[in-house]
Amino acid sequence: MSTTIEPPVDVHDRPRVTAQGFWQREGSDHAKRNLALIGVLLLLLIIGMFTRPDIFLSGSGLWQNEVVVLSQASSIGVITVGMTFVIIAGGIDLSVGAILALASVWCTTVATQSYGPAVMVFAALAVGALAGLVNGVLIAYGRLVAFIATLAMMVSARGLAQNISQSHTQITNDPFIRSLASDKILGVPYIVLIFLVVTALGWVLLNRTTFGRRTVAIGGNPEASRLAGINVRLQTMLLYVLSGLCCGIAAIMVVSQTWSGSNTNGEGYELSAIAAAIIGGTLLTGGRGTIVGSLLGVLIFSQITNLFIVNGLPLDIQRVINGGIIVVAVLVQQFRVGSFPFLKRTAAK
Amino acid sequence: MSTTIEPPVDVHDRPRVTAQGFWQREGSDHAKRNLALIGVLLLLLIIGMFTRPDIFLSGSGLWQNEVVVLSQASSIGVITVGMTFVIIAGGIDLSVGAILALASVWCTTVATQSYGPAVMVFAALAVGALAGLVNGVLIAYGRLVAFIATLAMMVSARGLAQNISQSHTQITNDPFIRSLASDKILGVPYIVLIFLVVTALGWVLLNRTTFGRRTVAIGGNPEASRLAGINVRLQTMLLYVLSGLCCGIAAIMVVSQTWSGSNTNGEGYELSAIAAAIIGGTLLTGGRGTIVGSLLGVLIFSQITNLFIVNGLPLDIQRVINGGIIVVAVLVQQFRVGSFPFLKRTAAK
Amino acid sequence: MVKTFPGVRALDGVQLEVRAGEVHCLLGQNGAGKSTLIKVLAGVHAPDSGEIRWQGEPVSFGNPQAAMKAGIATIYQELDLVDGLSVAENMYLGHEPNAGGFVARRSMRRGAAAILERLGHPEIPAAREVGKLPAAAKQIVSMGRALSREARLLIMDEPSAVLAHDEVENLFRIVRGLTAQGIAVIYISHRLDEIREIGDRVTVLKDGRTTAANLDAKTTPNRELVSRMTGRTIEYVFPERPAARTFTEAPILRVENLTLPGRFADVSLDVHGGEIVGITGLVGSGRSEVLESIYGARRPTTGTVEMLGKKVRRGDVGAAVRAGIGMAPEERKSQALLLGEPIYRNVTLAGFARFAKGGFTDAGRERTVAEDITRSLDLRPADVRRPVRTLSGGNQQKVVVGRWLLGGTRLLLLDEPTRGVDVGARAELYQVIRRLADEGVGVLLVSSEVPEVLGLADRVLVMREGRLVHEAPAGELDEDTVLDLVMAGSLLDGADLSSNTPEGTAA
Amino acid sequence: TSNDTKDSEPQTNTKAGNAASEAPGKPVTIGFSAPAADHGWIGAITANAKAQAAKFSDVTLKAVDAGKDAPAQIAALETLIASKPDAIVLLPQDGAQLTTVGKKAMDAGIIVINLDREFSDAAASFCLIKGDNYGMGVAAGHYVGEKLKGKTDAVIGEIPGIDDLQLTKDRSKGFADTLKGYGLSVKHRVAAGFTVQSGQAAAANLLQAAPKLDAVWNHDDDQGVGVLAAIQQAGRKEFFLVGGAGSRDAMDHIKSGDTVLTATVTYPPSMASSAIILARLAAQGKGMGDLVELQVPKMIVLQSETITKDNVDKYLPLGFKS
Ligand SMILES: Nc1ncnc2c1ncn2[C@@H]1O[C@H](COP(=O)(O)OP(=O)(O)OP(=O)(O)O)[C@@H](O)[C@H]1O
Ligand SMILES: Nc1ncnc2c1ncn2[C@@H]1O[C@H](COP(=O)(O)OP(=O)(O)OP(=O)(O)O)[C@@H](O)[C@H]1O
Ligand SMILES: [Mg+2]
Ligand SMILES: [Mg+2]
Repeated sequence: MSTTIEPPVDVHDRPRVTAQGFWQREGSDHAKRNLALIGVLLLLLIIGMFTRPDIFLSGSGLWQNEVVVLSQASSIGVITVGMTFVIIAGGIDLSVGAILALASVWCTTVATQSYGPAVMVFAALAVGALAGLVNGVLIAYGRLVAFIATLAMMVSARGLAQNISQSHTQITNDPFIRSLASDKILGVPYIVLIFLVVTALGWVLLNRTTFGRRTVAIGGNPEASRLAGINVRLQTMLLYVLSGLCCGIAAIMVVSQTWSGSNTNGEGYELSAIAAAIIGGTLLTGGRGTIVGSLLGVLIFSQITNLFIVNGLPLDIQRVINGGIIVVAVLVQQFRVGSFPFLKRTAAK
Repeated sequence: MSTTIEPPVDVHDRPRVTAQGFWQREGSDHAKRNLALIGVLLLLLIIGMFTRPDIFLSGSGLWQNEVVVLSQASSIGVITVGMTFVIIAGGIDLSVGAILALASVWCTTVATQSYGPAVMVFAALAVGALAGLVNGVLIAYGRLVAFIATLAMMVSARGLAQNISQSHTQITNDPFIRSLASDKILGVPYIVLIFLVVTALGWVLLNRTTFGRRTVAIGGNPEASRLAGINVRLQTMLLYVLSGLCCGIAAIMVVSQTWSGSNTNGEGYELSAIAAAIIGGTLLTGGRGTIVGSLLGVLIFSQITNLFIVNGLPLDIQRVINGGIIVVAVLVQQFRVGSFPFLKRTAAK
Repeated sequence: MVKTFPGVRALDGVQLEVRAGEVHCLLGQNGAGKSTLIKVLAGVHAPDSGEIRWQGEPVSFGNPQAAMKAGIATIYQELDLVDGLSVAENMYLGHEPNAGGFVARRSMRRGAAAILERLGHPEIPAAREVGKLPAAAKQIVSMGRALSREARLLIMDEPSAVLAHDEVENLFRIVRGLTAQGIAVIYISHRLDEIREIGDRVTVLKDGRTTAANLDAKTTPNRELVSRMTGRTIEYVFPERPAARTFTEAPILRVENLTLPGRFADVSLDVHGGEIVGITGLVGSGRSEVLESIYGARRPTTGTVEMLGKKVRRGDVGAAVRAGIGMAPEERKSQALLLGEPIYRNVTLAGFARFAKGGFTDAGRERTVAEDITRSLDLRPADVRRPVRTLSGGNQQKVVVGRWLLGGTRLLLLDEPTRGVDVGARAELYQVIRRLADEGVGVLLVSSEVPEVLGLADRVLVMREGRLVHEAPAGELDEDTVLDLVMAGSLLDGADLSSNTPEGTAA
Repeated sequence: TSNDTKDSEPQTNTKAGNAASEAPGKPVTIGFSAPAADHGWIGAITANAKAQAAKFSDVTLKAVDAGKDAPAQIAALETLIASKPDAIVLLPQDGAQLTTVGKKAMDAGIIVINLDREFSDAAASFCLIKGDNYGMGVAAGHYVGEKLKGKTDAVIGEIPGIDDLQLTKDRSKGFADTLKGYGLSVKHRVAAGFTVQSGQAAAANLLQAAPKLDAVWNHDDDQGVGVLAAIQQAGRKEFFLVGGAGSRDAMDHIKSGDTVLTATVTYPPSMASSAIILARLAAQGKGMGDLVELQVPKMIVLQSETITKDNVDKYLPLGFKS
C-alpha cells in the first residue's frame, strides 16, 4: 500500500487566524486585571488626597502613612500568598487565622521564650507547617473536602491556642522580636521587607518552578494531571503545608507588632485572605491566579481601612462603603476582561 | 463496506449496564450518607445517655432537651435550606448571617413595630428577599463571583443594620412575635414547626419541581443547562432571592427567641450553614445535595453544642473536640461511599 | 454566514441548505467550522452576519430555546449531560412535563423509557443517575434528549465518534426512521463510509467556507470529497506495515493475567519495541480499563505489568510514566486537557519537569519543543500560546497525542486516538504512530473502528466481555471475521465473567 | 419602658463641669479610640465620650475607629499619634497588645488616658481609669452569697460573656472566690458572646443542663435580654438572676420586678465620660477640683456597685441603653 500525500499546498487556515487577539496572548488577561487593580489603588490614594490633603499631599506624611498601610498588610499579605497557592490548586484554607493564633501563642509561651528568639521563630514556623500538614493529610489522603477539613482545623486550632494561653495575652520583651516591627531599613520596617520578600518568592515559586506548574495543573484538571503522572495527592498536601508555613511567618509578624501572642489573633483572616486572592483574579474554582493580583488585593483592602481611619468614619458607614468598594473593584476588572468566555461561565458560578 | 448486522439484539454490555449493584440503585448513595449521619446523631445521643443519664434517660428530660436542641437549630436550619439550594447550583452565600441581622433590625425599629406583628413579619421577609435579589443580580447579571458578591453584601448589610439600630438592641414586646418561640403545640414550639415545614417545602421544591431540577442542572453542568434552553441567569438570581427569603424567616425566629433585633445577630451563620450543608453531602462544587442531609447536618451541630453545655465542658475543650467530630462525621460517610468515582475526584479538591 | 471568535474567523461565508426528510452530511477538517456552524443554527452563538431561513422565512435565534421552539434539536459534539440528574430528567431537561411547576415524573419516566426503547436500549433504566452510566450509555441518552423534542430538524455533531460498530448501525436505523417521517437531519462525521451509507447530500466546509455544496453522498468519489476538504488529495489509507516480523529481543511490555473484577479478567499480552498492537472489541468490553490498568490509573486486583523486564508498581501512574509508558486517554476534555491553559503547556504537561533545571521550569524551551510537535501534527491554529479551550475537537485530540511525542516514551497506550479526527489529520496521525514504532516505541492501540485496527496494527487482539478471545497478525484478519469474533459465541463465554460482574460494576 | 427606642439620640451619662473644671482653659484636642462599637456597652462608651467632649467648649474630639483587631487599632493610633493631639483616651482591643503604642504616644509627649483595659506597663499611660472586673464578680458573689447563705447545696449558674477574653476570666474568678467564702460554688457555667442571640442560646441550653437552679449570674446585660427571653420561654421561675454592667433595660426589669432579674452589678460605661474629663484636666495641667493634688491621680478604679429594687431609682439615670 502506498500513501500519496502531496506536500501541503495551501498552508491551511493560517490566513484565517486574524491578528493575534490581544486577549489571546498568554497571561495578558491577568496583566489587564492587575492594571485595573492598580487603577483602583490609585483612585483610593486620590480620594485620600481630597479627604486628608494634610497627610496624602505632604511627602513625608504620605510616606509615613503608606508605611503603616504596608505594615498592616504584612501579616495578612503573607497569608494571602499561601492562600493563593491553595486556591489555584482548587482548594481552600479556612484555618489560616486560627493557625496564626496558635503559632503566635505557642511561640510566646514562657517555655518557648526561655530559649530565645531563634527558637521562638522556629516554633512559630514549625507549628504553622505542622497544622498545615494535618490539613494536607486529611484532604489529600483522608479525602476530606478542603472546606470541612480546614474548618475543623479552624475550630480546633483556636481551641488549642486558648487552652495553651488560658486566654491570657502572652507578652514578650524579646528585643529581636520587637525590633522586627519597630526597626527600619531606609524607613521600611523589617516586617514589610519580609512581606515583600515572601511575595517575591511566592511569585517565583508559582511562575518559574515545577512546583508552581503542578499547582496550576491540579487546579485546572486533577484527573488530567493524575493521568499525566503528577502525584496529585502529594502536591495537594504540600500546598497546605505551604499555607500553614505562611501562617507561621504571619504569626511572628503579629507577635512583633503587638509584643505578644494571643488566641484572639488573626480572627477573620480567612475570609480577608480569600477575598484578597479572588479580587486579585484567582479563580475560586482553581486553575488560575497570580501572586501580583493577590498582593494588589491585599493592598487595596489595607488602603481602604486606612482611608476610613484617617477620615474617622464610624464603623457602620465603613462597612457599608467597604462592601460597595469590593463590588466596584471586581466589576472594574470584569468590565475589562468581560469578553472572556470562561470568565463568563465561572462568573455564573 | 457492507456489514449485515441484524438489529442489535445481542449488544453485550447490556447485562453490564443494567447489572444492579446496590450502589447503582437510584439515589442510594445519598440514602447511605444520610444513614451514616443518622448513625452519628444516635451516637451523640448515646454519649449523652452515658454522660447525663438524668437528662437523656428520663423521657420528659430527653424530650425537653431535644425541644431545646431543635429550637436552637431552627434559625440556622432554615438558613441552611436556602444555602443548600445555592450550593447545589454551584454558588455560595456568605451574606446569610448579615442579612438575618439586617432583617431582624429592620423589623424591630420603632417605626415598624408601630404597625404591628403582620408588618414586622412582612418587613423581615421583604428585607431578606430584597438583599437576596441584590446578590442575585450582581452574580447572575453583574457576573460577579458569588463569593465576592455575597462577601460584599455580608459587610454592607451588617453595616446597614448597625447604622439603623445604632448598635442598640431593639427590644420588642409584641405578644405574637414573642409567642412564636414560647408557645407550643403538643409541646413543640411554633418556631420548630416553622423550621420543619420550611424544610419539608424545601425538599418538595428541590425534588419535585422543575425549579429544583433545574437548580441541580445548572450546578452540575451550567453549559449543558444553557444548551438545554434553561435560563441559567434567571435561575441563579432566583436562588439567591430564595436564600435571602430564608434569612428573613430566620430573622423572625431569632427576634421571637431573643425578644429583640440586633446587628450582632447571626454572626458566623454563613460558615455554620455551609458546613452543615456539606456535612449533609452537598457538593461545594455544585450539582449534588439533599435537604435531608442538610437537616441532619444542622441537627448534628446543634446536638453537639447541647452535649457540650449539659456536660459543662469549657469552651477551649469544646472547640478542640468539635473539630474532631466534624472530621469524623465526614470520614464516616466517605468510608461508606468512598468507592464513588465522583466523590474521589471532588475529594481531591 | 460569518462567525468570528477572538483570533479566528470560525465561519467565513458558509452556505448550507437542508431539505425536509433528507440526511444532509457536513464534511470538513478539524477546525473547519462544522460545530460552530451548527451552534449558530442551534442559537448558541449569534452569527456576525448572514441569515438563516427556516421553512421559508428568515429567522434569528437569540438563544437555544428559540431554536428548539422552532423545531431544531441538536446533539452536540461534547457530551452535554448533567451527572446529578436521572436519565429521564436529562432527556427532558428544559422542557420537563409538569403540572404547575411540579414535575410529572411518571409521565416523564414513561416518555424516556419509550424513547430508550425506540433507541434500542430498553435496558437503560430511566431513573438511573446519568453519572453512573458508562460512556456508551451516556451517548444514547444525549441522543434520546434530542429525540425527546418533536423536532423538524435534527442536528448530530459526530454522534458516531464514541459509538461502537453495532451502535452506529442502530443509530442509522433510527435516522432512517426519522427521515421517513419527513424530519431533516444534519449529520456530521469524519468517517466517509458512514456518509456513504446514511447520507443523501453532502456539503463540504474548509476553513470556514463552503467549498462544495449538495454533492451526492452516494456517488461522489472519496478522492473528490477529500480534496475539497483538505485542498489536497489523500488516499484514506494506512502507512506501509513492515512485513510480518518475528521479534527476537524480549517484549518491552509484558502483562500477565491482569484482572479487574467486573471489567476484565486475566488479560495477558505483551508488546515488542517497534510493534503496534491493536485491541478491538465492543464498547464496554473493557478495553479502556485494560489500558488504564496497565498505565496505573486503575488498580487491578491481580496480575503483573512488566516494563523492560522490571515490574511496574500497580495503580501508580507516576511509576508507569517513569518506566516510559505514556497514555492518550479516551475522554480528552475530562481526562487529558487543561482547557484554560495554553497549548504548549498541555503538550508538556507530562514532561515539563524534564526541561526544568533544579526545579526551575524553562518555558522558552517548552514552547519551541511544543511548536515542533504541533507542527508535525499539523495543529491548527498553530499558535501554541492559545488556550486549548478554543481548539476544535479534533485539534484538541492532536494535542493529547502530541503530549507523548516529547521523547522518552518507550510504550504508548492509545485509547481511541482518532476519535473525532478528520481524514487528513488521521492519515498524519497514522504516519506519526508508525514513525514512532519504527523508532522502536511499542504501541498498544484501542479503537472501536475495526478497519483502523486492521490497517494500522501489526498484531490484533480481540476483546469480548473483559476477556481476550482472539489474537492474530493483522494480515490474517478481515473486518467481517473480527466483527464475528467480537460478538459471536458471547452467549457461551459470557458466562464466566458474569459471576463477578455485579460487585464489579459497583467497583 | 424597656423598648424606648424612640429617641434616635442614644441617652448618655455626662457631667456638667463643676466649679474647678468649668472655667474654659486652653483649647485641647483629644483623640479617642475604642473597639468597634457594635454592641450596647461599647456603644455607650463611645457615645458617652462624644457627648462629654461636646459639653466642653475648649475640647475637640478626634475619634478614630479601632478596626477589628489589635494590629488594626495599633495602626489607627499610629496615624492618630502622627497628628499630635494633646491627649488620647484609649480603650484598647487588648491592654497588653496596645501597650506598645501607649508608650509611643507618651514618648511623643501625648497624654494617654488608658480606659478600662489596662496596659501591661504603667509607664504607657499617664492615667488609668478602669472598671473592676474582679470586683464585679465579687459584688455579684456577695449578693448571691447573702441570699443563699447557709444553703450549701444551692445550685448556682453563671453565663459569662466571650470566654476567651481576660476580663471574663477575672469576673468569673471574683465570683468564684467570693462564693467560696459562703461555702458555695458555681455548678453550671455556659459562655455566651455579649450578644442577645448568644445569651439566649447559652441560657436555653444551661436551663437544660440544670433542671433546678437557685441563682444565676449573667455577666452582661446586653446578652441579658436574650437570657431573660430564654428563661421566660422555658417557663422557669425557681431561681433569681443577677445581671452585669447595668443597662437601662435591666434596671427597668429590676424596678418593676416582673422577671427573675432581681439585681445587677455595675460596670459603668460612664467611665468614658470621666476619662474625657480627666484627659482635659491633665492636658490643661489642672487637678481634680475636689482633691488636694494638682494633678489627676495615676489610677482610678471604679467601684462595682450592686443595684437592687431598693436603690434602683438612684441609678436609673446612669443606666445605658443596651
Ligand atoms: N470558543 C471559541 N473561541 C475561540 N475560537 C474558537 C471557539 N470555538 C471554536 N473556535 C475556533 O473556530 C474554528 C472552528 O471550530 P469548530 O469546532 O467549528 O471546528 P469543527 O469543524 O467542529 O472541528 P472538529 O471536526 O474537530 O469538531 C476552530 O479554528 C476553533 O479553534
Ligand atoms: N462509571 C461506570 N460505572 C459503571 N460501569 C462502568 C463505568 N465505566 C465503565 N463501566 C463498565 O465497564 C466496562 C468497560 O467500559 P469501557 O467503556 O471502558 O469499555 P471500552 O471497551 O473501553 O469501551 P470504550 O470503547 O467506550 O472505551 C463496560 O461494561 C462499562 O459498562
Ligand atoms: Mg466539531
Ligand atoms: Mg474505553
